[in-house]
Amino acid sequence: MINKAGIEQYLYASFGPELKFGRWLIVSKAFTDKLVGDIGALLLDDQVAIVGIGYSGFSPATPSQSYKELIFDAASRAYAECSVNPRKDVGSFVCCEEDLWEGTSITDEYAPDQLGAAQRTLCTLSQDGLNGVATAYMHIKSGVASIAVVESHSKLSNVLSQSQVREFALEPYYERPILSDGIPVAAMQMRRFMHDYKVAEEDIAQVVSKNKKNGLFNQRSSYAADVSVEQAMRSPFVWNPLRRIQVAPPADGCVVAVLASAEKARSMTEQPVWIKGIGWNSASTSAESAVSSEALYAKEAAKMAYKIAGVDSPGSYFDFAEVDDTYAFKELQHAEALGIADMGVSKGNTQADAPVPINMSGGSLSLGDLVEAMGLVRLLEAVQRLRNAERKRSKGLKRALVQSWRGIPSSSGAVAVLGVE
Amino acid sequence: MEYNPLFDGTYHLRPWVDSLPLEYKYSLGVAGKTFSEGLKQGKILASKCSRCNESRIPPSIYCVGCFGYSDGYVQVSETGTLYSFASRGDVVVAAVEFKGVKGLLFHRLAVSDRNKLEIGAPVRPVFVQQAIRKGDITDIDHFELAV
Amino acid sequence: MGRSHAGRNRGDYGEVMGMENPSEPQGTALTPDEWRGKEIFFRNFHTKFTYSWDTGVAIGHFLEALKAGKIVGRSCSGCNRVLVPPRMFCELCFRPTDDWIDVLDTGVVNTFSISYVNNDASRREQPLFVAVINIDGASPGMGFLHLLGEVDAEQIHVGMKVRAKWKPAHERTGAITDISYFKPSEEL
Amino acid sequence: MRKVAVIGAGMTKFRHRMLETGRELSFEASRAALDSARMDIKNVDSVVLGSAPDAFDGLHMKGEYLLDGAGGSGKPYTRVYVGGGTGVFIPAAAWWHVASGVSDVVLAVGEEKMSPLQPHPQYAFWSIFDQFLERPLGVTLLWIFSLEMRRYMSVYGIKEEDIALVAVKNKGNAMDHPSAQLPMRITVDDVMKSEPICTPVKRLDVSPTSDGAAALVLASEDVARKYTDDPVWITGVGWNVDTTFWTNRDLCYPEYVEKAAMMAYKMAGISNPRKEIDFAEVYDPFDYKELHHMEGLQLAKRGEAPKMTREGITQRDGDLPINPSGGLLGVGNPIAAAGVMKVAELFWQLRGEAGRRQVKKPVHRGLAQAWGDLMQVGTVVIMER
Repeated sequence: MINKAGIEQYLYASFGPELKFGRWLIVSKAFTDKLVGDIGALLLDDQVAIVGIGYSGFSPATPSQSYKELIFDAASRAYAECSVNPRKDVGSFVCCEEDLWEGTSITDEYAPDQLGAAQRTLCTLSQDGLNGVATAYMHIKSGVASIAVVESHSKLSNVLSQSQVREFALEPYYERPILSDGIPVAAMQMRRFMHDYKVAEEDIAQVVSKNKKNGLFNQRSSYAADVSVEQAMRSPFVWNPLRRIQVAPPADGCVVAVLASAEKARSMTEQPVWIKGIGWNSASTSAESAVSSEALYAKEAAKMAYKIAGVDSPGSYFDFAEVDDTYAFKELQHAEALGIADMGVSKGNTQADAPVPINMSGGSLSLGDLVEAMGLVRLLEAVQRLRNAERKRSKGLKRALVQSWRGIPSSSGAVAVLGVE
Repeated sequence: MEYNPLFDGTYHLRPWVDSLPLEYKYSLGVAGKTFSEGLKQGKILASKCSRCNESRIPPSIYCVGCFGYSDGYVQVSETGTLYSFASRGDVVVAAVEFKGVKGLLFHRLAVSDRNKLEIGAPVRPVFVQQAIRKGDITDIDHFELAV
Repeated sequence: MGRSHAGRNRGDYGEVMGMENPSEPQGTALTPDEWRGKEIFFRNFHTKFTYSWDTGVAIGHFLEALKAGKIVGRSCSGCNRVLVPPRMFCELCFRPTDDWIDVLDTGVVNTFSISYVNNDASRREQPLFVAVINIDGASPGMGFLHLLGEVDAEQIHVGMKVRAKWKPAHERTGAITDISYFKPSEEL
Repeated sequence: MRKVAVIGAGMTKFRHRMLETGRELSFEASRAALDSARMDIKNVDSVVLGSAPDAFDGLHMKGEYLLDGAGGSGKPYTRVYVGGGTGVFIPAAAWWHVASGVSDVVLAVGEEKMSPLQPHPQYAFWSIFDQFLERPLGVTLLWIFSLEMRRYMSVYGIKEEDIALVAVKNKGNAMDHPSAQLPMRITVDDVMKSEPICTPVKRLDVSPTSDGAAALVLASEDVARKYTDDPVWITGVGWNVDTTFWTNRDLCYPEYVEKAAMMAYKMAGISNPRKEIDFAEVYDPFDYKELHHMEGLQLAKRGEAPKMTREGITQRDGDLPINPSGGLLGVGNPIAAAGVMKVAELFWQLRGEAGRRQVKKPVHRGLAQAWGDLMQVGTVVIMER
């Protein structure tokens, strides 16, 4: 952690023992510049970077690999990117998964081997992968680890009882007999959202069309298509007003990210992507929070992340955003909560040429629903885009916003602010 | 021999299918038990927190706002309003709010004229006959439009 | 409210649960009668989750070998081990494993238990003999869980040599239960 | 790394079947912990909750369901999950929230409601096993415990009677715990004659299934000093997970517990745990596990924990009291809540507030440990005053 003692110690080392904090003189501009620069570097040393990211799967089904083999594949790629040996170098492993998506109770039992984490510091969160990034971030900040690994995956193709599992997430007495598989909650939320924010059905169809088309330029997308707004509006209802095409379809895949302290990061990769800020939040479990037109969890998580990153006006700070769009309307709702777009697509605020373009990757509507891995999928897409932009020396893309939501019936989500400078 | 151990490329891609049947007996809890007793008498009960001057549905032994113990129950008004709804085929699912009460109650909505369905419409519960009520949420058969 | 919650409120820190003056902790135990009775309403719920897990390369191959009456492992040239059950990666070296190795269908009891209960905690009529069996041909200590048969409770011991009792070939389906159980391989 | 203190603890009763829902239990424990810290929910920056399998409470994503009851509404909220090791891991997770500078005050809650699952909570344990190689054999959790117990006995030549002493001690200690589910005065003979379940495991070797919750309040140094003159510091945390392939390991010794302990000892600057740890709350869902874990924690030499038990060293008035609370065998085993209960016991013992359970000798440093998964996870917390 950066603190007064640390800066003092650093100044001693740089300018000699006669210098004492509180009674030195500023003699020249060069001196102050060096001071500011060095303190800036010190502050940067307090940061956490993503130094490697690997993935596998990204397909409606992955029959040729068991979940373990899928994870081994993604982990191998992530470690290779930053030359990490998980058996020696990694101080903490964090896996994000839920029992019933695996079909195994206490599913963390099956986490270590394929990550190289046997007899190592590994833990599981029953959370989204982006919460895992927050946990790894805290592990690095608290000194538990200087290199930390985050893993999350989906084998939804193996879950034949997806609607039963979703039903099982509902409160048993008041909600389960009424709300079927929970999808009516999304539909009710959508109706209330459209009502409160005066969003037209066409606006939501615009999101579908944009994301499905964006996905055509992404190798990882399974569900990309050239869909017009008009076609999107003809899709059948799952639960009125929610249409089939507005729901992210299930997909398999695994993402593994390697995080490191600033000190380590610079020697591990030429392209560190800095986590400038991170936040997470849960609104209430209550029914009104489940169908609320406002995404309070995203708003509060963003507030936390923006505070750490020093973001004052997100609408002009970010170059692009990867935002949860499990249901098409959620993209608009989340963009509003994150402060990166005024409501209503008719204003073009979430289109490709918007001030902060959203889901250029194609979003979940193209990539699919990867349950607990969703946050890491958003992170992967943002990291790849930042790195590609840097490689191509295109100046435009340096700061990204990443956001995730845990899905119905939760009101929980996380936000990360990424930067390459 | 049908099985060749030396051939690395032999993929026996096959799924392993199995089920996890689970059976539960959920306790309704302290507040849920009171709510369920209220249903038998045709009442919908909310819990109240006098510090926050707030009542909440479904009732809870704690106040979500101040995280202290709730201190009693109140009956909600006979008519609520439609906060939102969703439909599939003949089934309409509604989120109902009651005046002066935080929270929502989810239930089925029976409606003859879909055109009258709109956010903010007044609705009221229709209970099943007292004799067959058992304290379940389904003691309310459905909600109907109160216009 | 029917219970002592009222009055035990935020703000009046009088009833602190510190253990210097242990006040009665909160919580209402249900009596067996209440649990079975009609006074307190319970919500009953039944569900069934079905999965179709991809066995993947390692387990897919292992199960196929069982069907052919063989037990296979994978070798790792990093640590020179033969791994049973097989996996496509070595958890110690974090590298892909190298080759399929036929191991034997004999082994040694590493540890055992005699189970009088089923997995729903109900009593069994006949006890079940269960053991971890170190498989011959695999690296020392490598084995898997299985059942023991054709043996008396008193005869079972750690270190006992056993051999797989295979189901007839036409009854095998490519499952761990293609081996009915392991039985003593020497005269006891 | 910032200093982290525990400033409050609370728990519900532990019982076989309870009226309260999981949310209500979480609330009762959280409220009690906040009361004991003299704090309000508005003082809490973030919340960490732990709970074991979703199959017990009967809710997918049960962390989300329990959220309101654990005071997580409108806050950064995380559910951590390392099987049976979760309980002691919860305060470790709350620790890194504070140590990293992300939060100043964290509410740490453990909840478990096992009773909803029918016909018996044990059934959930079938689904913890490998779906291809183990579930088709009809495996139960009791198998692996009994297999491990047999291996431990066989390698070190330990008698069942020696192991039974642990059950006698812990159930007796629980007589003084106001939350206890199974306090009783029994003899070694009672344990030996109790019904065999999965030999060598007998009825009285096992902890019960339970409903319950427990909670702690953790704070940074400056906040802690504002609220109490008597903070108890968390000076070491450790966790470790061994390979999934449990049939490829020698079950006689828990290496993962040793590695978790070493992580915590290093952090706390402890080089000779047997001398420097004054008392410990060691995970005891089965009586032999207490012995097994004492050895993993380096509180006993391999195979010698039974001897220490026989000599009375681990009694409340002994030189190294183990499980003065009564442990899981006596107080009950609502899994994640049971681990938090152990850390709460450190808090109460170190503050001298354990009443009739207070250990005889003066204590300055205690250790709590839990274990989980397929005999795989070790979690350790060290606290000092």
